[in-house]
Amino acid sequence: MPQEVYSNFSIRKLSILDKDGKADEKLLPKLSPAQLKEIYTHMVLARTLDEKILKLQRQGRIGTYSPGLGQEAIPIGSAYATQKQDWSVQSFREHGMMIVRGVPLLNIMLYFGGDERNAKYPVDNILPNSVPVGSQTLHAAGIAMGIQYKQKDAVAIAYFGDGGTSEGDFHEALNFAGTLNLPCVFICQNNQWAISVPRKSQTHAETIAQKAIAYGIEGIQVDGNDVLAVYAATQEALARARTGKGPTLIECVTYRMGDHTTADDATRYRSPEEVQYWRERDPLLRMQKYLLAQGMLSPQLDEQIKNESTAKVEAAVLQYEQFPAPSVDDIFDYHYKQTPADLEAQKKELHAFLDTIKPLGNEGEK
Amino acid sequence: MPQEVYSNFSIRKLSILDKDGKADEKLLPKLSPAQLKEIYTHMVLARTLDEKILKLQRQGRIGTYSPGLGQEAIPIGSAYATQKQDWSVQSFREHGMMIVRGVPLLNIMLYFGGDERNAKYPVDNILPNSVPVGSQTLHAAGIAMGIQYKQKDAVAIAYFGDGGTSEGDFHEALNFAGTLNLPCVFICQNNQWAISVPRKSQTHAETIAQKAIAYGIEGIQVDGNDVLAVYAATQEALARARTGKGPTLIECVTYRMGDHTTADDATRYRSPEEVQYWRERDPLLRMQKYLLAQGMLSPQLDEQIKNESTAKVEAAVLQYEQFPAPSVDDIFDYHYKQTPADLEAQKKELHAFLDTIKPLGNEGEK
Amino acid sequence: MTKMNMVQALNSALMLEMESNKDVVVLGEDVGVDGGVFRVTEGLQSKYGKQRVIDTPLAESGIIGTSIGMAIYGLKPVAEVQFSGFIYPAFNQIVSHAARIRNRTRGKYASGIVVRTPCSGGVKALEHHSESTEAFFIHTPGLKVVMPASPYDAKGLLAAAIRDPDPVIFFEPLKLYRAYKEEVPEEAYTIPLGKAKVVQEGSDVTLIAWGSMVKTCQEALQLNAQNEKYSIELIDLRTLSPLDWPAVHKSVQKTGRCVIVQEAPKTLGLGAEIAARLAEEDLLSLKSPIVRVTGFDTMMPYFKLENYYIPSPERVLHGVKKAMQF
Amino acid sequence: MTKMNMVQALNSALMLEMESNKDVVVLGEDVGVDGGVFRVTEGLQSKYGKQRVIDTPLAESGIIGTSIGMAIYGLKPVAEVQFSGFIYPAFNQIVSHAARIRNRTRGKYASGIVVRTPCSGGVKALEHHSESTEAFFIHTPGLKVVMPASPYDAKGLLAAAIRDPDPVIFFEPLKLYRAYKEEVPEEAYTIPLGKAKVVQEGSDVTLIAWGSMVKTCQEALQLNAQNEKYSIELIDLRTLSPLDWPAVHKSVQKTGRCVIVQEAPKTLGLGAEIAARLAEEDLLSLKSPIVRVTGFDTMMPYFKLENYYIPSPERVLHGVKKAMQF
Ligand SMILES: Cc1ncc(C[n+]2csc(CCOP(=O)(O)OP(=O)(O)O)c2C)c(N)n1
Ligand SMILES: Cc1ncc(C[n+]2csc(CCOP(=O)(O)OP(=O)(O)O)c2C)c(N)n1
Ligand SMILES: [Mg+2]
Ligand SMILES: [Mg+2]
Repeated sequence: MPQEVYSNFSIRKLSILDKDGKADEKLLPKLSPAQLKEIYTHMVLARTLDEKILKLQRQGRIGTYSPGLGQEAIPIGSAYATQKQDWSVQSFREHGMMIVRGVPLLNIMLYFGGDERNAKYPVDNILPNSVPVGSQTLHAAGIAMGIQYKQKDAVAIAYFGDGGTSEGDFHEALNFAGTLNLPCVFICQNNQWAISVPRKSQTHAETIAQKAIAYGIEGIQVDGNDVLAVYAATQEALARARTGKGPTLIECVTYRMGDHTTADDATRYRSPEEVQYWRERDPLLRMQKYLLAQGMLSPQLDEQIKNESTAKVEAAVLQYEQFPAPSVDDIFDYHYKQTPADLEAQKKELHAFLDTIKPLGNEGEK
Repeated sequence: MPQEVYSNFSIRKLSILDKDGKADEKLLPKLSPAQLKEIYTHMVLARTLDEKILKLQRQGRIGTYSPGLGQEAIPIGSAYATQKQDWSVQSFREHGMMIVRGVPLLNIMLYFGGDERNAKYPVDNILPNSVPVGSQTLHAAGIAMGIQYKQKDAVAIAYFGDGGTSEGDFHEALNFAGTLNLPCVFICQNNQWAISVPRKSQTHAETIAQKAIAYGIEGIQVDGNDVLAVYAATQEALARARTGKGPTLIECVTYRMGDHTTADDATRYRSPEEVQYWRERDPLLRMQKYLLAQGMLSPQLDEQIKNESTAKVEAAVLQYEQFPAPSVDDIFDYHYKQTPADLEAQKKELHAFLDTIKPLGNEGEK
Repeated sequence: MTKMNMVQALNSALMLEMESNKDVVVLGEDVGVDGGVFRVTEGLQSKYGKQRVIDTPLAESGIIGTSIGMAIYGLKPVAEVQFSGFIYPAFNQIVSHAARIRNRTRGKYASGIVVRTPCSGGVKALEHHSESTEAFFIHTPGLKVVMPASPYDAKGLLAAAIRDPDPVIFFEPLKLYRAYKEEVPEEAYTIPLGKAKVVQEGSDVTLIAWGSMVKTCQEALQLNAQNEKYSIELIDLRTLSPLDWPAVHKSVQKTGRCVIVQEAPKTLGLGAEIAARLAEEDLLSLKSPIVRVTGFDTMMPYFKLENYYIPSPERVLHGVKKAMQF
Repeated sequence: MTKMNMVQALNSALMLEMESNKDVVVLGEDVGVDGGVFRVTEGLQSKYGKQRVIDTPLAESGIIGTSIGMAIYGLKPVAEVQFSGFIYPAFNQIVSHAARIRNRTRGKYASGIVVRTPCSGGVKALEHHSESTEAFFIHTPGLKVVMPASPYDAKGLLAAAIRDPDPVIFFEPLKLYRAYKEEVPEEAYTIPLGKAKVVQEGSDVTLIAWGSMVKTCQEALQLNAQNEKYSIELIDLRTLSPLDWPAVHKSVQKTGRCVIVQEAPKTLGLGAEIAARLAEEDLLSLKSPIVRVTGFDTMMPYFKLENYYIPSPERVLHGVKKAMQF
């Protein structure tokens, strides 16, 4: 059919550090050597924690775990660009963000230990793990509405996976953000898989970034295994949001190097070649190579960073394992500001029952 | 930030008849004079029915009504392009589609008369009015999955409004359709308003058509008050779907010339100037002018078409008003293939109660 | 004091709460310029501005999901879902998040949103516009559920819901919106959540209702006054979750008979929980079987037949007789 | 005959129904290559192809909404929702459409989909992975709701659900998936929907359970056999909607006592409806108050505390004693 072209759109792509850790100098964000080392240190800590929790899980000392292995550049690069007043609204694979923003490792572990006390973080403006895929993006939009209403100098960041972009809530969040011009940044960890479903079975769009066009907002695709590109793109998007120029969708292309969770076996649905391809693009090694080449890191310092990480993680494990069991009252006491009478009665009834039997085990204390 | 342009996208626009009924000859679809007159006749009938139901509603002879006034070109142009085996999945403003596809006017009226018997259409492959905005788009996608599975030569068309594009289900439907390459056409009646909310408050995207980019599917914007453009675009999209080339999103730009429903008062939120602007772009007058200019229509024939329409509508009104009241059994008898015992018991109980009192009124028969 | 219908009373509550608390924001479909399709939010946008009275895109999950975010941020969002039959797209946000944020964060954050939504039938509306959906939310821990039955209660309960720290689903029986006017104070006041009201005292049988069924029961009381003249105690629950169990218990202890009137489908409507509690805790006080007068286990029929579905005063009285004549 | 656990039994039902009816298609997240996260759909895609066993995008409303469309078209979709805690995004499609298409079109079209979804707790899963959500669907007219309690029943009930013309929400208690094996025929068979099973006969008290609570009750029976030695009649409801009321009624007529065990939150869980029916129809047969042994009116706690939430055999017996010692 003959036609008239009505509008044209384009999608940008950003990459700074290549897979061998060589930087495109003119794209480098302004970060001091100390800052660069700090970013790297966070990445090492996240990786160390990940590996440790995987071990604990295999030993039955912690529950089902969703590793962030191979994706560290995204939560860490983006969180490093935030300011204290910014909000981070996570999915369940952003432990690196929590590390950067000061959530104790203990809290991260308690979550996977099935302990509700995990999410009372001692630092502010970070929402807990959100399991129903995609749903948390709307909370970030809502927080951004609050920021906008109060005319505050803050931004809300939402994290989600490639799978998350298929849920209706993702659509509604981006549409609200575009329409209301919200100070919001949407960060997609496109790790190529949603459990066993590959990216191409999630959407027929060539990129996730182009979904921004549907909402008339900024969209960019970033090398998600390049912590500096993630940092730079987030920085730019935060600045845009902070100055009233609206939301951005950042697609970070990465790879889930581990299983979906410890309950999954990824060898059932993907090839070792694919995993190997991405192993060669490891975000941690890439940053390490860059820092070594720049002389900002020595093998000795690297060793020291790793040892310190291990020590921190081991200390957290100790804390975790010595953490007192929760009280059964905890089942009841946090649903309402003031617990209704009927619910108090149910708690009493449970206590009365427990008084008639021996304890069930060491999972809880009455 | 420096950047590399990754991908480019464009959105097409189509218009054939201008507001004065002058055609862009090279874009004209292949339609015989008889067909063109038939299309016009459908449009006149739809308009006549609309105006009649509005009157009945004001007289309390029918319930809340959602007029299609000014939007006739879309359901009629698109339905005229369908084949018998195609499926039409409507929202609640596609009476013109039902007319084209042979649903009796009586059924249309029964729906707005609060009578469940409306939706057992004597013709096939048309789903009933679907009130929860956006939700019906997924049914069209599902029907298209059925067509695909059975390798049939059919297409499913979904209708929805500009407001409907904000719902999560719209997103999921287009994403399923793109990903699974479904024989599906999505037709947006962008009538500029969702009750009192203007198009620009629905989404920050400049066009609805560009939302296709998010799903990697075809998107086109059409003058929705131009029945030939709607026909041509639908024809093209149906052919594409029928030959396995996937779904299309067609944005038809039109205007809701009436109130949202008879319960609404549009003067509360929009200007008479705006309404006047669009009145000058009336799809019916435009087609009339075109046919008159082409010599395919004479004032006498026009008069005759209008009289026949009025007669048809009046006959339907008579049928509607003489239609026997439904039985209270109808409340119970269609929920399951075989009504469960408890529900049968509830029906009996109602009868037993009704036996104790005089009838409530003439709304139903026991 | 002035005479107000329920729409005016609700509007007054919103006006006053927005006046006294800058953190109250209103959002939903058509709540701004149009003042809501029932005019409950009329005049709010012109008074408080577009930043506080927000016409959102047409997306219920979006409305509730962003409300949760705003509440976490510290605002007090009062969201409107245009009809309670359209609350389902937001069901995940309500059940998985609104009801749980406080528990999930051990009280660090809370999602004390108010969701206002018109409910129930009787006004000859289209499909999905006449639903009684309260049971879904009563079954969901972490929520409060309120349904006023009069203009006076509507204003006081809405103010209380807005001042409440927990998420409240606030059902407004649309049949009562303009059904009648009564004296309502112009100034702000609250009616405590969780407290039922004894509409009429009696000693033979307890009649329990909520929302528009309270008015239906009052009409049944009038019929009763002409004929059977049973001494009927009518209780309006007002808050459906948490239930004012002591009020129910006390009344049935006295009367020994209980008839529950509900417009929602019978199975697992709130009446089931009340009957179950009575069977658990008041069995020995019961002089006759519990009677439920309810909608049927079908969808609300289209309006031609809705008057056969919705309990009528006659049907209520039929139920009372059943309890009394046992 | 061969020994199968519940996963194998369900898989066998799917294999056979797909074999005998070309219109049966399976869809959901990870149901294809991965065979489902619990392996219930294992091997289906390699046997029946990608057109019949579809890995969908991650969108529950999409899965159910398209299933409805397929059912209208004439197919028999068996959709999987990965965990019942993730069914809420599809709630609108289920309640507003799946449950209503037949009624809305006076039987011209129907949406006889089957929605399979793992439910309930006890396996130390993360938040939202251990929910008992059946009450929402029991309260919704137009649906059928099924929950098997053994491998044998699982196979027969799933086959019956797939052959049923109405929409069925089919809950699979994930704690039972691999809990034990029992003899299950290799060939196809059905167990009629709507019929409860008397697991053990008794005369003192009726114990009613469904899903994984049946096994818990069986363990309680063992404890009872060692100690109190009450004569307990245990009923497994199997189908939750429509309820097999005659089976409940008959048993309670005999025993005069009833204890209902449910993992879901207490308020308006299915136990409420059963207790209410008893209070309406069997009041005079009741020798003691109804007892409900249930989860609490809280969300399922994270797994550190879940064993205090889920009724244990000891707690069940405690409830039985309460009924017996009244
Ligand atoms: C609404 C919902 N449906 C299903 C699940 C089960 N589930 C957990 S993670 C996951 C895949 C998520 O993929 P993606 O969004 O790409 O994130 P990733 O796991 O790759 O980080 C699924 C299906 C869920 N948590 N929530
Ligand atoms: C899920 C849902 N939310 C709200 C409504 C109430 N409602 C009916 S039509 C409408 C506006 C629809 O606008 P649009 O999609 O543009 O269609 P139009 O009415 O303009 O044809 C609204 C809000 C509804 N029917 N369904
Ligand atoms: Mg992923
Ligand atoms: Mg519109």
